[in-house]
Amino acid sequence: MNDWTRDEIMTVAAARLLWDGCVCFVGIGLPSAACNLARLTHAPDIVLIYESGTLGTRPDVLPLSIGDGELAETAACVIPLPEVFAYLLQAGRVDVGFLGAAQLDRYGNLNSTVIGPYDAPSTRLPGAGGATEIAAHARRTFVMLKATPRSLVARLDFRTSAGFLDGHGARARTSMRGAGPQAVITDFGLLTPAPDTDELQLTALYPGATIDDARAATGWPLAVAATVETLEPPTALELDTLRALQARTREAHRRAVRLPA
Amino acid sequence: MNDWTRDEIMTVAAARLLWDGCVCFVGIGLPSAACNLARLTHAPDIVLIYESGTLGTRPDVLPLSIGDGELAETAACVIPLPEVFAYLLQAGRVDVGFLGAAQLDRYGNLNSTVIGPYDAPSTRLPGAGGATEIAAHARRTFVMLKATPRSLVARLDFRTSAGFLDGHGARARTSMRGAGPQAVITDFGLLTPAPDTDELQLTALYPGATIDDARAATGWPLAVAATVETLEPPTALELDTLRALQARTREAHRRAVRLPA
Amino acid sequence: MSTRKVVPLAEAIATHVRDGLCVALEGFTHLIPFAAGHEIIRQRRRDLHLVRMTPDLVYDQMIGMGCARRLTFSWGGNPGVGSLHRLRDAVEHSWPRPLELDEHTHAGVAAAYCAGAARLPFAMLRGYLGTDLADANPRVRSVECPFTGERLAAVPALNPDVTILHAQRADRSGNVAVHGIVGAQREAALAAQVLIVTVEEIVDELPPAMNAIVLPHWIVTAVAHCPGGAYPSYVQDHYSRDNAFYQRWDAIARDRETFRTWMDAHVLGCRDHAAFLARLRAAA
Amino acid sequence: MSTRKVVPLAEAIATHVRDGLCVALEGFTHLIPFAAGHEIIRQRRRDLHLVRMTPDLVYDQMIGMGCARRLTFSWGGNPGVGSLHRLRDAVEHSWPRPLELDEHTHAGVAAAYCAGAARLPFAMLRGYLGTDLADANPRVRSVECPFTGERLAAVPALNPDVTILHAQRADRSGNVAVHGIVGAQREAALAAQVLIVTVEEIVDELPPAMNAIVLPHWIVTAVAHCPGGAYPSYVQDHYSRDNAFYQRWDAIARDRETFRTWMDAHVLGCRDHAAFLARLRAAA
Repeated sequence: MNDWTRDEIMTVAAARLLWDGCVCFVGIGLPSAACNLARLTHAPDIVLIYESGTLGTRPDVLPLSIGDGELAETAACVIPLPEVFAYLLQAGRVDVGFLGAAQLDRYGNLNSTVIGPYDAPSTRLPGAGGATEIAAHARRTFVMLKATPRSLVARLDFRTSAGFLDGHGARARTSMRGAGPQAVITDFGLLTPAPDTDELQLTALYPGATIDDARAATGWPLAVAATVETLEPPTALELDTLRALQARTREAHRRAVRLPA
Repeated sequence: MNDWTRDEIMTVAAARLLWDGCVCFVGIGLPSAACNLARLTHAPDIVLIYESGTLGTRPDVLPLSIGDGELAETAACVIPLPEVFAYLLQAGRVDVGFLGAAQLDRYGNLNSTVIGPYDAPSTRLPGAGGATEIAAHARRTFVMLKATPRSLVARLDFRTSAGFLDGHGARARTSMRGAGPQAVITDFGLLTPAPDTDELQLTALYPGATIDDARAATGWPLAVAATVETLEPPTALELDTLRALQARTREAHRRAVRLPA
Repeated sequence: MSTRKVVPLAEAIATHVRDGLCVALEGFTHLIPFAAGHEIIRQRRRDLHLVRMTPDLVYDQMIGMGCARRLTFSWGGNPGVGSLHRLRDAVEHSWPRPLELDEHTHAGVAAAYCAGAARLPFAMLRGYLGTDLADANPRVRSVECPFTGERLAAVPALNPDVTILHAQRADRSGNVAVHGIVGAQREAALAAQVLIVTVEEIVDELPPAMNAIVLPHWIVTAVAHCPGGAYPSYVQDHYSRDNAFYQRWDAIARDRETFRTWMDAHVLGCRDHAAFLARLRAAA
Repeated sequence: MSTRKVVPLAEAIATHVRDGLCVALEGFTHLIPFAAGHEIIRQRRRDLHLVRMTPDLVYDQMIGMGCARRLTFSWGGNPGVGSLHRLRDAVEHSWPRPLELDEHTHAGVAAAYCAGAARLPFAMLRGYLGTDLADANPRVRSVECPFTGERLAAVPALNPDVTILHAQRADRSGNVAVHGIVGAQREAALAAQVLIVTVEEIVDELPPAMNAIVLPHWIVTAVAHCPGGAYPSYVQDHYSRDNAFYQRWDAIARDRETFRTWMDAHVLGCRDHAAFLARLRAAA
């Protein structure tokens, strides 16, 4: 029995992929936790950008929304949203973009738009938001999502964000400048693209997870790298820092807001 | 003998064309004097925009340059220059634009680029600056220039800014939304476009100026309106206000600047 | 003349927001004009074309109350919580009426507002690449660079008939000052035919700040004094986002009945935003 | 690592401004980087493609000293005074060498910087209408709106190899804060491959200001401490524009000999900008 949760090890695994000083386009949820864990541990000078226009923000608690006041108050500066997308993301100034989705396919393409046909969906999802252009323009992307045969699928219902398209260099032949998804952080371990085919393959497992766990959670025949690394378990520092951050966050979000008079 | 100078009556005549609350795109020189005279007399709520991005500025002295600190310090706000041209001027939010030039033709087209051929000019002039888009997008423009047969010409050496093009509705058939030059303020009086042909004709004279003065100063056979109004001479208030403004300005520009240490 | 710019919110909505118009209530997480949205619901506007990057709770409420015919948007969730159930019900089951979607990405809507503000007919971006979005939306096309021949995505400019914002303060002549997270508020404001701004305070003079974000009075059509007008979103330096309410909304909106009951009690049943806030305070 | 961002001006110019590059010294009347321009002259750079909306005295000096091969600009006068005589001499008589002109309007250059900052290949605007400018410059073309069919002017994006700005202050990690008239400084900075900023002061911490104009350290290549670096233009809240010098320049630059003599004494003859200012103070 591990002394960490699935969310915790996913967050730690993602944080370890970040380096000090990297310019990181952060999403809400696990990516936000991972980026701030990195900032509070090995990457104190990481530059966190939230699409709300808060640059170089250093939140003390995790935001619930992408635009919490905490982000503006602790930012180096706040700029208009159109500039975030045109002058920073599209301009190629973002090193790492984080993505999540409802569905992922073997080439790292993502669906966050609909389950079922677009015009008559069984489930209407939130949609693209910033994801489509993060996927295209960030120098590299990391995808975080929980693995089930319904999320890691053989075929997307809708392609909201481009990974490697149909693989085999298809992405490199487009005008997209970002390198695409370099890692998928999921709850058994990491998937990374194979050099020639661009197909995602299992390259690392969390302690205690098995290749069979991975295969069982994947909706396509999962390719497995020749050597599959087993990741180091979260350190005490990583777990303590993350849990303290989460505790501060729960406390802050529980605090009753004084209604404006 | 008049008790006012040519510059003074041109400035007063231009100021009288402005109304309280109008949004005015100001150029340096006589237009700047005219706009601020209007603000200090009959149009206290005129909105003055200088292309440097200073909006709603209320300078105590006239700027020498379009971007003097005085303009920023007395502005309602200062915005980036690209927004001035895209979001205010191009968007059609400017009521009045002032223009000057080295050459003007009978249809109010302007040259501020070259005398002689473009590739081998006898005189290289400063060029378009903001003029071309002011001429196109301001709801109306007023042109101020001193009349000589070399400035009011039958044929421009280069068209920098569009007036009525070849006249007879030619401008109205373009995508230009502004109404074009509605008055030319020059040193004998005012020229305004004839309704049908768009050709500039003499419609008002300063006290003491004659139609012959106007014809002598114009490089094409000048059309004269059926009735030519004689403008009221500058009032004591107008002259006192303008001269006080000019005196403050001379004094300010004479003041020696402390060199930075 | 300029003093007439400050009017009651109900009057501003009655005068300018008419059935069938294209209306944008902007503000990215911060400064969302809830009071104005509620007043539009109270005045029972119909067939609106709503535009907002993130519909958020304010449009979930307006859509659920049947105000909207069409929605231009780029991300339709409850931030950090999950679905907008009323938006989903409209799209998945046409309740209370069908909703046409004009769906984009954040970058696309942002660029379309900028083009609208500049009165250009379209915006271009390196966007919608390698996705099904362009196929799903005929309003996403492409344009060729006349210098390099490269093809870029093109979207039509957004020019709302009415844009509504909430801001910290305005002066009596209608100059508006905003600070904090601004999203695409300024561009949405400049792209509009009519601009209505609700504010926390009306002041005699705005704090002088050379490069501050100011919407000058000659851009602003009407200003309404509306303290708390962005609640349950927030106003930097006035009150913070009620994250707990955003979480509670999930349960309220999940079911048609509980939604209608809540809206009847809190919006239709309240004379104005002050009454709405008073009712919530009483319940707290 | 970030501390290495603060370097002497001479080192920043020597490292980044090489012969033949496209260089933009921006700042609209305010914050014109004269110290950097003088250092480029001292280091005898040649064949530069200079970009500036308003060449102003700084480019009159660089052009007269033979640094430039090509000029992208939109208004080439001495504001409120008259001609830039060195620019005119280069265009009219190819002295000291021929100068290619890439001539635009303010709106065109501003849009081209914005496109460059967004890494789009071109910018579109409703511009150059009914004029000879488009015929005079093959880099002014047109593009058709894929929705309305309307034709708009198109200009290629501006992406200088090096943009140089002057600003009020920077911190030690290279974050730069600017206020006052900003012109197209930010867009020119974001469009560049390399960004060099000279500043009046280096501070431990920039004044906190949520919506202030900040160029973050990860956009800035090098910062040089250079008090008075914008003289004879000005720095809001530090020193004002020396309008008298702009007027005096007319006589200095009108004649090739007096120009060379002045430049030899004040620029080539001075070790750096501090020496230049000291010399002017001594003469005053």
